[in-house]
Amino acid sequence: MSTKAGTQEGVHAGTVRITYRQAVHDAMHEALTRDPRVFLMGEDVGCYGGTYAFSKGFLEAFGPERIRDTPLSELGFVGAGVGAALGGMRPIVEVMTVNFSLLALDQIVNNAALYRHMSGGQFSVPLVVRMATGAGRQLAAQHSHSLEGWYAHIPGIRVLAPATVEDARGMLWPALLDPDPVVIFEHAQLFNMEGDLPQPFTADIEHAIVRREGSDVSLITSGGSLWKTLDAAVQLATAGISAEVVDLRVLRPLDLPTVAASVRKTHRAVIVDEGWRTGGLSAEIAASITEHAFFDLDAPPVRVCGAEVPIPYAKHLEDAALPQVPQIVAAAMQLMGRTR
Amino acid sequence: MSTKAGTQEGVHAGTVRITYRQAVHDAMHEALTRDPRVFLMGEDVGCYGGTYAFSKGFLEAFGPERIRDTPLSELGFVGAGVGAALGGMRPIVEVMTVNFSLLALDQIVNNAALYRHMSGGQFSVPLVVRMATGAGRQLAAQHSHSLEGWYAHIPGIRVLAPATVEDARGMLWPALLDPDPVVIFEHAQLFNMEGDLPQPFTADIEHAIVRREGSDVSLITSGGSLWKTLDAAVQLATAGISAEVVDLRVLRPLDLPTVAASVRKTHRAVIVDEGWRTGGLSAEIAASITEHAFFDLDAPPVRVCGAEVPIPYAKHLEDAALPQVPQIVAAAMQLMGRTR
Amino acid sequence: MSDTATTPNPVPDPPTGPVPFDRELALGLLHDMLRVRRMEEKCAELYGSGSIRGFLHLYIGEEAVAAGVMRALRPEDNILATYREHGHALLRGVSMAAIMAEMFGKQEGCSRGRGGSMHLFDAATHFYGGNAIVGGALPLAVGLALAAKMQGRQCITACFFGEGAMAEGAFHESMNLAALWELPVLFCCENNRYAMGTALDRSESQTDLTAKAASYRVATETVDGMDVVAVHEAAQRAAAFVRDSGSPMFVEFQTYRFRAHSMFDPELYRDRAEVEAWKTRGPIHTYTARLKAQGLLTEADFLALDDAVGAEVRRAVAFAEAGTWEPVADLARDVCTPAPGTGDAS
Amino acid sequence: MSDTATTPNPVPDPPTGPVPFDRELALGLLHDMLRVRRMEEKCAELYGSGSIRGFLHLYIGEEAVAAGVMRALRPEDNILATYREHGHALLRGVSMAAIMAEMFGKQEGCSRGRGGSMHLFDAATHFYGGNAIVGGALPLAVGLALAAKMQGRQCITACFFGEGAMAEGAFHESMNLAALWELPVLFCCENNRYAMGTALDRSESQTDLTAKAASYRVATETVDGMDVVAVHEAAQRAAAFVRDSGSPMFVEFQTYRFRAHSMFDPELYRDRAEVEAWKTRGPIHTYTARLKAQGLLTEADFLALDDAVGAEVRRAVAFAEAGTWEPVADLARDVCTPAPGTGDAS
Ligand SMILES: Cc1ncc(C[n+]2csc(CCOP(=O)(O)OP(=O)(O)O)c2C)c(N)n1
Ligand SMILES: Cc1ncc(C[n+]2csc(CCOP(=O)(O)OP(=O)(O)O)c2C)c(N)n1
Ligand SMILES: [Mg+2]
Ligand SMILES: [Mg+2]
Repeated sequence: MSTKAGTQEGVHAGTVRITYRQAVHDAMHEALTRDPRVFLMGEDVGCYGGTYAFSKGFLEAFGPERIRDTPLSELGFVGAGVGAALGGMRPIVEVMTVNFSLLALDQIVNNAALYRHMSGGQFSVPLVVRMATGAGRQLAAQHSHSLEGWYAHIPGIRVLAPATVEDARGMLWPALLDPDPVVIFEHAQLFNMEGDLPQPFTADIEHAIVRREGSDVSLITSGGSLWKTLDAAVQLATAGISAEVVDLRVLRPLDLPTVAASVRKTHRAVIVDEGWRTGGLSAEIAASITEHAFFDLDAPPVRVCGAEVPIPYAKHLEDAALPQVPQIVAAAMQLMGRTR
Repeated sequence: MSTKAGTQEGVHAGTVRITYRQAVHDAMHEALTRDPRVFLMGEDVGCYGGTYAFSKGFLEAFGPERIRDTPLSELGFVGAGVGAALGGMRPIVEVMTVNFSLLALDQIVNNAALYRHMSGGQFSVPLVVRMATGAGRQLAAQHSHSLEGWYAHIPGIRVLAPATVEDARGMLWPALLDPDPVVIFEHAQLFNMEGDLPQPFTADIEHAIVRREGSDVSLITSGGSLWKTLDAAVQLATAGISAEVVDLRVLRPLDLPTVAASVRKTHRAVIVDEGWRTGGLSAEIAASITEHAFFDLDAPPVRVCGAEVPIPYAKHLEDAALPQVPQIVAAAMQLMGRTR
Repeated sequence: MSDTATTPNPVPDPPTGPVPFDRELALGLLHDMLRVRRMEEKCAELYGSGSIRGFLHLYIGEEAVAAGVMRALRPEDNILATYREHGHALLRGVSMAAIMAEMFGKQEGCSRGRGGSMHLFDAATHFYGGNAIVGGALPLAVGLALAAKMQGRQCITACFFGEGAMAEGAFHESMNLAALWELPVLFCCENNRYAMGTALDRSESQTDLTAKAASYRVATETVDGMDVVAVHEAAQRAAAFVRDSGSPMFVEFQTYRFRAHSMFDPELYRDRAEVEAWKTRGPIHTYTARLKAQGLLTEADFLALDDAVGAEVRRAVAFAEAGTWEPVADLARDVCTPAPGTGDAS
Repeated sequence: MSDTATTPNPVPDPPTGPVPFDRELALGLLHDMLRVRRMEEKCAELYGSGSIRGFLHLYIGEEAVAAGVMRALRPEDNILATYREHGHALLRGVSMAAIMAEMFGKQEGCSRGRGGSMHLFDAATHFYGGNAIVGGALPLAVGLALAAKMQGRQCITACFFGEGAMAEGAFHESMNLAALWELPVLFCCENNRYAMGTALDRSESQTDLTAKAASYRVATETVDGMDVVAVHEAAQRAAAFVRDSGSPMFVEFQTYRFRAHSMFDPELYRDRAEVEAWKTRGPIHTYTARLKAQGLLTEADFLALDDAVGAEVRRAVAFAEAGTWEPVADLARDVCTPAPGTGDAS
């Protein structure tokens, strides 16, 4: 599943600079063009042009059958996506944000994830569900959840968190090729971000990736927190600390070998996760690291997480509720200090 | 919140032997009798006598206004419970099982849990939601979830897992006194279990409890797994290993001091959790132990969890999918062997 | 717990009158109902003896619905049902042996023994289960119909559910989607008057279920679900309507379950007398009487048929008993599909 | 994207005719609408300058609904609304200053600055928010009404929601519960013809919303939501009905939003011309004209009123600007209620 991809004839190798929004757009456009079984369904994907403009122009290009605006019925249309997948289509269901996906969890857990196993292998559900996630835009408590960890708990689904334009561009197609359900989390803070898209780009939905090499401490993160973590690594470098940054990318199944290899090298781990700390994905990473590399650890893994509060509207409070660069830096420094 | 309770006039101190079912019944009966604001609402709590017979006879005793059968509308009636709590009542909402609670999660997360904080402290939601949880009765994939860990992730709610008749009897009343939402998980495997109810009984919704003292290894668990874990401790004792058994009881907020104190004493921890391993409650316990007692640990905490599969119907497969006594014993033995 | 509020005459007269089908179909319908009945009677017995475990929801009393509807469907059609789906699976063409083995938890079962009573599946006959979440199959039905429509396939999707499911949000959202998008879904509501212990008028403000369904601008019909003739005729009309128009239709089958909701139900919510009254409308004996009156069936014919069914049940049980356990090593097989496709996106 | 399918004449004539209220009420309604309008115009400006952040959903064009309904409610009644609730909060009695401070994120705001535009709360006036999940407030309304009924309190619960919310399962389940249990809920559907970019006929198979609501056996009425006179009269009738009968009622207010859905909406889904046509029905200018025609208002009166409102807006902004930030140390305050009751169960 890890392949070089996306080189088009006549396009020379190199990079192009695009936004994350454009990357998601292009990935869907490619999928819709390549496979007639692919269609996009969700609230305002059509006439409105996509809540986040991911599907701007699609209605005109692919028509209302394949760019299907849905009523406000998250349970219904996600379940319809499961059904359409069972029926041989390759639906991309856009749930506007993870916050609204709570209404659809029954269909995701009790149908999409279970169908194959409980039917004794008879029925696969080749469904892709995409949703925006995360806080940081002052949208307050009901619109700022980070529940990737919940999804990563469910056997039978694959969970992706593209943090770069390359992953946003590359992950969709292999996700559609996966015969089982795939949930893709796109962090809303990234949509306007620009990045370099290599030509050809990778399309890997199986592995974590080291985004920055280092030797003193492993900073393990994913999604929207990647960029804060990379900033922290830069600051740490100026303080003489060499931080390795691991982007999980695939939240289920977790690529523990990559994580463990990094920690075995650095002997120290800081986990950065925007979600609430207790029972979040950060706990799994911390526990797994301990299980896989306990005797290599100089200190217990440290978690830098979202504060355990509903996210407030006021900017200074929202900022305080989310992991920030100074906290990541401080956590890594403390970890170094404590063991040096 | 930790008090002796339940002594009735004319009843002498001592114990009575009752089933878990009876304990839940009596706790609700007491609450309905003591506080006119308390009412019970859910599918088949009335005419049917309660799916699990918890409320047998209540309809006749308290009438249809207070023993309110609901249509099959989990989102609607859980939300109505939130509203009734906002309106000054003290609803006990019975969601038949955790499996169906997926349909109601939006109301629990986005309303019940957030209302107080996001209203700046103006509105509390004194709601109690009870639900059966767990596997072990050959009910197959859609009826065997253990999602306590998901609930334990949500700030703003308290999560309880009574594993004994005393806790089943004692926890409801303080849960109703809690001005914030409380979710109570009752493991379906326990309903027919008999146990000794002390007179007076405790009513503690804040603390974990050591169910068996030991010095070599801490076995940390909750709910339906408690009894398997206690059995394992007995077997370990015959092998000369002194296991301490900690029953978490309160899954949110976690009573980490009690857990850490045990681990600091034994230097080894086995976590037993029926839920899926990845991203489950077991991960939080393991991570927390590492954070709080890393340098006291002789080895990394070990998790004995449900296999990461949808629970199958066939008994031998279901048994294989769930933590069992031999596995707990083996995990503890291995932990001892490895470090001795 | 009387539901006189909903039906002035709660127990209508038993179905009578001539059976307008050719002998093959006429006897076929009887055979269908008998197969379901005898299989389930055996299941109840085997539950008592412990060979079948978990939940067991019997369809006894309601057989005319599955029998009448299934014969109106085509091989290419999709079917979805609830946890009370033994009859639907059997009459759709899943072998009794595979169903029985499933309930025994054997790997020769139609879901490898992983699903049990509530999760019968069969890809070959487009039988998409067996769903234990009330209302959980309705959105799937919408999606299957959508897929067929987008692929230009001429199949319809029949979804069975109880009247209790109609209070769920899933019903509302699914009806609206099917109607809005004009999808060929045949919504088959098996109104047996109770959802566990909750009588219809205690769960729905509107007890006229077709009125409720019609509010989505979906075509509707109400049928006596104890009369296999009426059921089959209505199902044929409805299937033809859905097939020809490509639009959904909602049919209410008024029926009654003779047994408890599940094997755990103390049946506190209804009078024995009510159950007995409904039994006078039993779909099998009333239909048998009609066939006999018409000269299509003799008592000897009936006994021969019943014997044949009895033999099938015995064979099914023997098959199930001889079945094998899926190796524990296979527990995690099929959580995910073994080898995902290649990620080549170039 | 035309919705001619739903309404043969999509833009009816502007409301006209005499205003049948005494002068105080007549001018009060104008004042109400003006306060909402001017406050929101200022909000839009402040959003542009960055003082207000996050999502901002303006009610501009729809003011007649909140104005006409709020004056039909009593102090003891409960109100719930959506993320488009500035007008409802203001006219329910939350001070403009507290609303403005909330949108600035200041702790003097009605939710301590934690809620922002979408989460205005006020316990004193029984204003239960401000809910940003579409349909999320509907079950709460059912519960609040249930509590009042069980407590024997004579209050009604008014819940505002958009027509888009009617496709949600939460709507279905809540309507059924309210009707089945005969609860005093006033369901106020603000049908502004679009849910973000989705026109009604592209989200509902049944676009006659009262027909849809009536399927729950709930009383219904449709009102011109651009006509504050019609709204107030209907709201009075409806509130009286709910109060007297203790039963729910559903009122559809046909209205239109003049602005984009939120500050991020490029409005690709509707023609400028459609918006302009609807503006001819604007609730404030048409009502002003009627008052003038009737001699209840002069241009000077209007200007004085508008000036007063302008001054209120300026005071509110000044208050918000002068407001303070909640200390970061208080971040976790009120996640849980500080001191739980005692556990004494003896
Ligand atoms: C979402 C959900 N809630 C509750 C249940 C528990 N339950 C199983 S069957 C049933 C009654 C369903 O009644 P109905 O839809 O009328 O079908 P019937 O059993 O009468 O065939 C209930 C409440 C469930 N399985 N799923
Ligand atoms: C459950 C849910 N799904 C999606 C959204 C995103 N969203 C916010 S407002 C809106 C449109 C709602 O339309 P309507 O109910 O008609 O109210 P209006 O905005 O027109 O006042 C949508 C889709 C949401 N907030 N909640
Ligand atoms: Mg029923
Ligand atoms: Mg609208």
